[in-house]
Amino acid sequence: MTALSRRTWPFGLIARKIARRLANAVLVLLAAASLAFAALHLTPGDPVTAILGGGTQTPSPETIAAARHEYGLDRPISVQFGLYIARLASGNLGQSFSQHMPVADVLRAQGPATLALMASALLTAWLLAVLSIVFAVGRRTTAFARTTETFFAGLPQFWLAILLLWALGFELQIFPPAGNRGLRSLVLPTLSLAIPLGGFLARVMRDSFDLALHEPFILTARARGTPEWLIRLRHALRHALLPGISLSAWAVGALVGNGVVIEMIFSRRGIGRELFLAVMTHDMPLVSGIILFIALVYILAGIATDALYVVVDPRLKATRS
Amino acid sequence: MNAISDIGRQDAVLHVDGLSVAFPTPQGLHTVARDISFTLRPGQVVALVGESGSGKSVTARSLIGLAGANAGISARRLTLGTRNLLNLAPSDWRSLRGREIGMVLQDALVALDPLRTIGQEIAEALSAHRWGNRRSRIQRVHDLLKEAGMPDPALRARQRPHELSGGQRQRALIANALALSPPLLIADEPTTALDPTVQTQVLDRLLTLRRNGIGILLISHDLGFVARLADHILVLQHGNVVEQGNAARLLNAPSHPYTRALLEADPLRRPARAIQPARTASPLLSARNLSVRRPGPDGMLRDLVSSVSLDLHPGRTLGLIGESGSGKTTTSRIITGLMRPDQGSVIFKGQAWNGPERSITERSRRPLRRHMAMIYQDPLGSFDPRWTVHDILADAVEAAGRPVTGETVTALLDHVRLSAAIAGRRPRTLSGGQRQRVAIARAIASDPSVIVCDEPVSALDLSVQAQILDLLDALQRELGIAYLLISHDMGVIRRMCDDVAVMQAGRIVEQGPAEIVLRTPSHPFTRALLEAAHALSAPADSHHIVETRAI
Amino acid sequence: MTRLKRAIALRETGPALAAFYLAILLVAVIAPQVLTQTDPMAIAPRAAFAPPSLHHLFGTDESGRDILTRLIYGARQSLLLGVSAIALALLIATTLALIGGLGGRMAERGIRWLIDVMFAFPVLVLALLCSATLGSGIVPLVIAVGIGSAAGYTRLVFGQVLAVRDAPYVEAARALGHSPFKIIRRHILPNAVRPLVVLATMGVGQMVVWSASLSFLGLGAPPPAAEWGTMLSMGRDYIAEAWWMTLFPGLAIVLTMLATTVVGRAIQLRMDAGAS
Amino acid sequence: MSPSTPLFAQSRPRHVRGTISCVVACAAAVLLTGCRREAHHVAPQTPVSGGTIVYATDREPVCLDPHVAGDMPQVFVAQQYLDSLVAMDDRGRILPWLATDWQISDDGLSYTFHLRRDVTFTDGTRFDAQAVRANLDHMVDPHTQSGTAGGYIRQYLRTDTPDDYTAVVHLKSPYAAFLEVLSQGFLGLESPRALARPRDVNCQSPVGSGPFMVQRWDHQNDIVFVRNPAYNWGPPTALHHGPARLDRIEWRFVAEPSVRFAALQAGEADVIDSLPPEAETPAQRNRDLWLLMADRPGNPTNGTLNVRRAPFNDVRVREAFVRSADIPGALGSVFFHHYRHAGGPLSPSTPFYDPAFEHVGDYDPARANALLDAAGWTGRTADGIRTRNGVPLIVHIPVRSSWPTADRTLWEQVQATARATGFQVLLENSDDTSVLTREQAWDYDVRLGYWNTDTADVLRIIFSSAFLGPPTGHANHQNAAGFSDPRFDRIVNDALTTTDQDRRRELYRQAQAAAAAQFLQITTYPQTTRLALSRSVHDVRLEPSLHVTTLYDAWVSR
Repeated sequence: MTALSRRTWPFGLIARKIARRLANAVLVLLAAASLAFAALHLTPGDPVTAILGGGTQTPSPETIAAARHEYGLDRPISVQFGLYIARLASGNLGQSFSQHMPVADVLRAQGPATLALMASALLTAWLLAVLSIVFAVGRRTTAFARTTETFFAGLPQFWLAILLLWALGFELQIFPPAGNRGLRSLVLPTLSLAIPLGGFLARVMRDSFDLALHEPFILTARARGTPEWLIRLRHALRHALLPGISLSAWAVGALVGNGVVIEMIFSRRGIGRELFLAVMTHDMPLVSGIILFIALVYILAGIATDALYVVVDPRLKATRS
Repeated sequence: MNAISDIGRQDAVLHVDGLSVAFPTPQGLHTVARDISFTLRPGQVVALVGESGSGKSVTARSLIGLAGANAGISARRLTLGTRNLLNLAPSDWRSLRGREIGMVLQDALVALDPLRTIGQEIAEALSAHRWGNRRSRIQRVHDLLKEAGMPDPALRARQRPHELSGGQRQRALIANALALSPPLLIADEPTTALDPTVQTQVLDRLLTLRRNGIGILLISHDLGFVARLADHILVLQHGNVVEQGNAARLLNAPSHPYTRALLEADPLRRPARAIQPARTASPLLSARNLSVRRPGPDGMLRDLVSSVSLDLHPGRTLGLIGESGSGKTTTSRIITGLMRPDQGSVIFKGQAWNGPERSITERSRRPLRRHMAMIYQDPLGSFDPRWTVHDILADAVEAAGRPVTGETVTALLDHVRLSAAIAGRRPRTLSGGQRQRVAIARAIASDPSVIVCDEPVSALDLSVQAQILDLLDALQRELGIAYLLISHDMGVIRRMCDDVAVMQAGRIVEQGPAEIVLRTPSHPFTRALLEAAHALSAPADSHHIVETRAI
Repeated sequence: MTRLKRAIALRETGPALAAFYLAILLVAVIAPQVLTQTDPMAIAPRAAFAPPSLHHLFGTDESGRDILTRLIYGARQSLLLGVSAIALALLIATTLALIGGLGGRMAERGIRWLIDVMFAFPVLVLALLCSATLGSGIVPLVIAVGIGSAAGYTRLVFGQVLAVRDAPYVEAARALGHSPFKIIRRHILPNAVRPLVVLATMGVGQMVVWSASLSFLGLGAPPPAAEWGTMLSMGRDYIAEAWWMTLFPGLAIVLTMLATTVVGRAIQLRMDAGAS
Repeated sequence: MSPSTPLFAQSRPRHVRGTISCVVACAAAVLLTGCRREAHHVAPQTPVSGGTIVYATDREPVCLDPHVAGDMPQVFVAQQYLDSLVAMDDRGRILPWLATDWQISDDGLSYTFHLRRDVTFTDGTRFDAQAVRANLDHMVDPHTQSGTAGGYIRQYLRTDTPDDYTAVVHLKSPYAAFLEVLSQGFLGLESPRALARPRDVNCQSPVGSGPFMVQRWDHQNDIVFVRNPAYNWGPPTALHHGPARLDRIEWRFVAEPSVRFAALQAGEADVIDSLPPEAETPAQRNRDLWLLMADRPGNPTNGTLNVRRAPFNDVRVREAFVRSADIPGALGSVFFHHYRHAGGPLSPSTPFYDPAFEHVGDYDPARANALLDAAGWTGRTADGIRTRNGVPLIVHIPVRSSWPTADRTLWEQVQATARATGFQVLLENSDDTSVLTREQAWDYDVRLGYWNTDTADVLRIIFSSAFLGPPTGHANHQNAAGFSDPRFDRIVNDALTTTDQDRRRELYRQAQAAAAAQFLQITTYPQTTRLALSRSVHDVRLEPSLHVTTLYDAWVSR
């Protein structure tokens, strides 16, 4: 038994972990899809009326019936659900009612813009957080940094967005107020997302950073004559990264799902805006498509997190991977 | 002592004259080290000895400029070689550290950055002083590790502390301190909380360094260990030097009572336990062929414990000794029914207490629980942070199904020689010794027939250790409790146990009555343990060891 | 040691100010008329978009209503919304966390999985579902925000419960022979719930912010409610002409968040001090 | 047509407000006389060919084919790449376009169109009678999901094609407004070959015969049009002949009004539509900009009162509610005095509009109170809400989440003023679909909306019993008031049977009178097209039927 297991375990273990991971991912996606379906079908409101452009138009009853039939909305819910899941299983996200195009295309068109914004916001947030943590030395400075971080973390993103838009976009006209053109148009939205997030990150990491600073190995490093900033950057910070990483994993998804307001204020294209339209028109395929997209982002973020965990703290190799 | 400080002042590595360290507090200046003077010459070892709070560490750190930003340091004279250490600028300190003064602290597991390879750590000591280039540094690191007696340095350099054995770890730590071969090495508790065998390795390493002419300032609470190394000893108490002088003289004829107390506290220097006639009565608790197998870091199944069998007789103490990771704690968790073994069985008071069978559940154990209590290595963690001492004890009494009154709690505190006054306090505000006493009080609250003590004193100062051990001893005599005592410290075992079981890599390699196992060890590992223990206590020529051998 | 004193003083002033602000807020919630005489609802189209002045400290909005007055009267609804939303979120979080933490391995796995799923649902979607099923108004808003933010809190509390569950003092209690229920009641619950107090205080402001972003999307509190989030989102269209319509409601929200956070931190320190 | 659509106002001289600078006056002049040189305050210039215009608009169409669904943004796009069978001029007269001339049978049931022979679609397909049939069939085909075009020609029966360039359209019933609706971009003509493709494909890349062709549609970002070099069949209302002057149009979507205006100021956009009212004054002051505005014909922005249930089943209560709302006051504060009050059931720019009914429902709290007392709403709740036998006087108004902030504010002020007379008005926010569902179920007291069309026949759509929808069950009903009156029905139906303009005018006067007397709506302001343009942009016109932007004549001087 022992001998045998000694040979097979490592592979078995890894294979098992990957398998479990995939299974879990699939389960999550399936559940998300089903919930989205259920939710949108249980809520009152007939998508067809929305498809046909709203109540102030004059679609004939035949038109309504035709539309209902085209999207299978005239079938019993159970059948609709069955078809829906079957379609998903075959990798087909379906056709958006309101956008008159395949959901996959919508995601392909709008996903990159949102992901780009999300990525730049995340990077900026990390930059801010790390700077504030590493270079706020001394009791007074640290206290100040703490307060600032708390303040930043407390800023509502959209409020910040509006104020930035007003100050830098309208009054000073330093940055373009709107659009998806070029990096400069990315600056304001990025800042309005990154500043609160950065404050949050810093707040989360600072505690473990301060703990790390009192560890013996820091004393050892000092006793080596290593310069203070290097000690903070190379030794202490690394021990503070883990909470920041797991927070980011959460933030990634949150940015995609709830970035709609920012996208609207800066008239940016993106998933959030698309989600808003879809939600307003009860566009089931599109809503669930986007929910699946977000779920996927979360799952990938989770995997990335675990990978980073091991990179940052190799001792975890055993438990994770 | 003047003699010492006068001779060869010029070639002194370190000259300290009238050093005092003080910290500001809201109540005003608080002096933690007062008027300390000594001279350290190349190839010499000066030791600062004292218990926690004696100010020895602060003194050491003030010599390397790390006593803290707001530390007030004053001295008539403070020179490193020819260099004056008083009021140096931070940058000057930095250039000194590592190059002129190396420092080693405690266990490398915490003293080296656990996230970085020891290679990176040691290389940093070089790069911090712009020594050589990347390649030459790597080479230098390998040389240092080889020099430190590390097998296969190239490989080790790429590993992290937790991947190394205790001994290798400490070697790496010392190599890191000596990277730029400074003339002065400060070793702050270099062996605390290490296994004896590792301690001896560190000891050997330090001896070599001394032979190589490096001046070593040794900080320790353990006179026994210091005795093996130091030429000159300063005994500190509450920041004052109560006694200092030549090591041999000071150890053989301690003049100050505190010094004597310290010496007496060393368990190895105290009389071994009076032999108890082995009872024929059936064992109170007996474990048979306990085995536990778990997947290790690499995913391979490893035996944490394999076919361990023990018998614990009423009123006797069974010592379980072994090094960290030898499976002591796993065994104790099985015996206390906190963990289910893969194989084997535990019979307690004639009933099935633990085993792989599903029939044995916590529920079935509960009626017997009150007869078995535990004392943990870290008492603080075992107390609910929200609770006062009174809550904790009351809870234990209640668990034993006895009525809780103010008296019962007071009585318990009295049993463990604590004043009833602390009943209202939370453990976090108590000293280590007091905490452990509370833990003991909780253990005896249900007046159990067995108490399992897992490393009950390893975290304490020697003198406190002695008191706690005495207390356990007394309680055993008063209440006839049987102890299962788990420890890595031969001294403690020898002091407390009637029977001894020696564990190595999850197996019991030797077992029997204490006097036999400890006097005529049959298994090489047991012998190694004993030698390590003796090597670490007072010099071989001193009479104490002879006595221990005579047992 | 003056530097030390100053530092201590500094540490004291923060919470003091925060507490003071919250006190005023409390008055506004209980008896707004104490703080202002003007009617928050009465419109005066002629006086619309008046910039801050002695007459209107924070200026007036697009209907000529005094913004300061509306902020004061809005406090009740906004905070009520914030408090009940966070209460709901934490209720959900704690229940799930306890189930997952104490319900055995399957439950634990199940909850982990559930959290992943919950995260995939943006607050916007939930807000829609609530408003569509429960109609418009504050209650659906509270429910939407509460449920929407539950996922994050669940993860936090869950971690806490697991930590406490495996704490040595829980094991010690088992070794004493206590029954599982007693252990849960005496050790796990209290210790797992302790940090929630802080979470809650800090969460209130966050909830108000959520409701604000929902009124951006036209799903906010129904008018003429002087709910802060709604006021803020109303001002957005006029930012170029009437910055005060956006600035002051936003400030009210931010200060509330700050104050609660600071006080929350203070409470936390108290509790830790108490525990030590 | 959802509310955040551009709001237009045709600027006939008598409507030009003092507050509006000469810019609009000249904009009006542009429409009438083409005196654009003075209008622009620039040195005389001759049009140049080439260049690109960046046109920033608020909403993105869901589909570029205006037959599908049929929302305002679609017709704006369609106007650039589609031609219509007939055109309408700014006096409401129907002129030939792709149809050179036509005859209408005496029974008004069949229209014979004679078509131009030189027209080809940009995919090379020939424009002929088959194409006309394909288009009309496509509009009424249920699978097209046409909300507007199909709805406007419900009377359509079939099209015969005696020869390639003659199309005979048969109707089920007389429909005098047929030519008027045909002139709307919603009923623009597309390439039959393109129409043959699946609907959703055609939505992405439609093909017309217009002055521009759709080059690409980057969703949520922009649509790019390029010049149709072969174009030689512009509408009679156009200022020039031959291909369009611009090489390219970048049709950008910038939803946020303030951002859109900022983009114009920053020179990132050359033309923006739905200029936000708060930006109008700054825009007038800005010497680099000019404005182009016109009211849209049809039924003005309004709240329609549901007569099917209490309290508005009582005409006195309806009148009281209408009179209790201070619309001019609200318009003044919300829209910075830039919007004019439209009092009657028709927007002033609608054919056969009669100004007599402008002030039927003017603000009059005293009368409102008297009426409510008379109607028995005499009780009062603690907080001053009127009651009748214990029932409080509550008015439920579902508000779509997509309804723009300014209009929300407008109704918030109605809420406030109505409260003074004892109405409790509840504005109930919800997502569009939920609101629509309530509307279908008649679960509302006031329904917010408007109707843009170029014919007075709109009165039939919004008030005649033919548009009540099925008696049971949920379905769209355009007659939001639930008003049903045989006499009114007869008037509006008669109006369809005659093509005699004077007779029609008389009938529609009666219809307006009937509707106004019933107090079926609180009408607020006429829908308006509001363009702000850079001075380097010239000859941007508003197509007269719906006052949709046309860039066919436009050119840039740089």
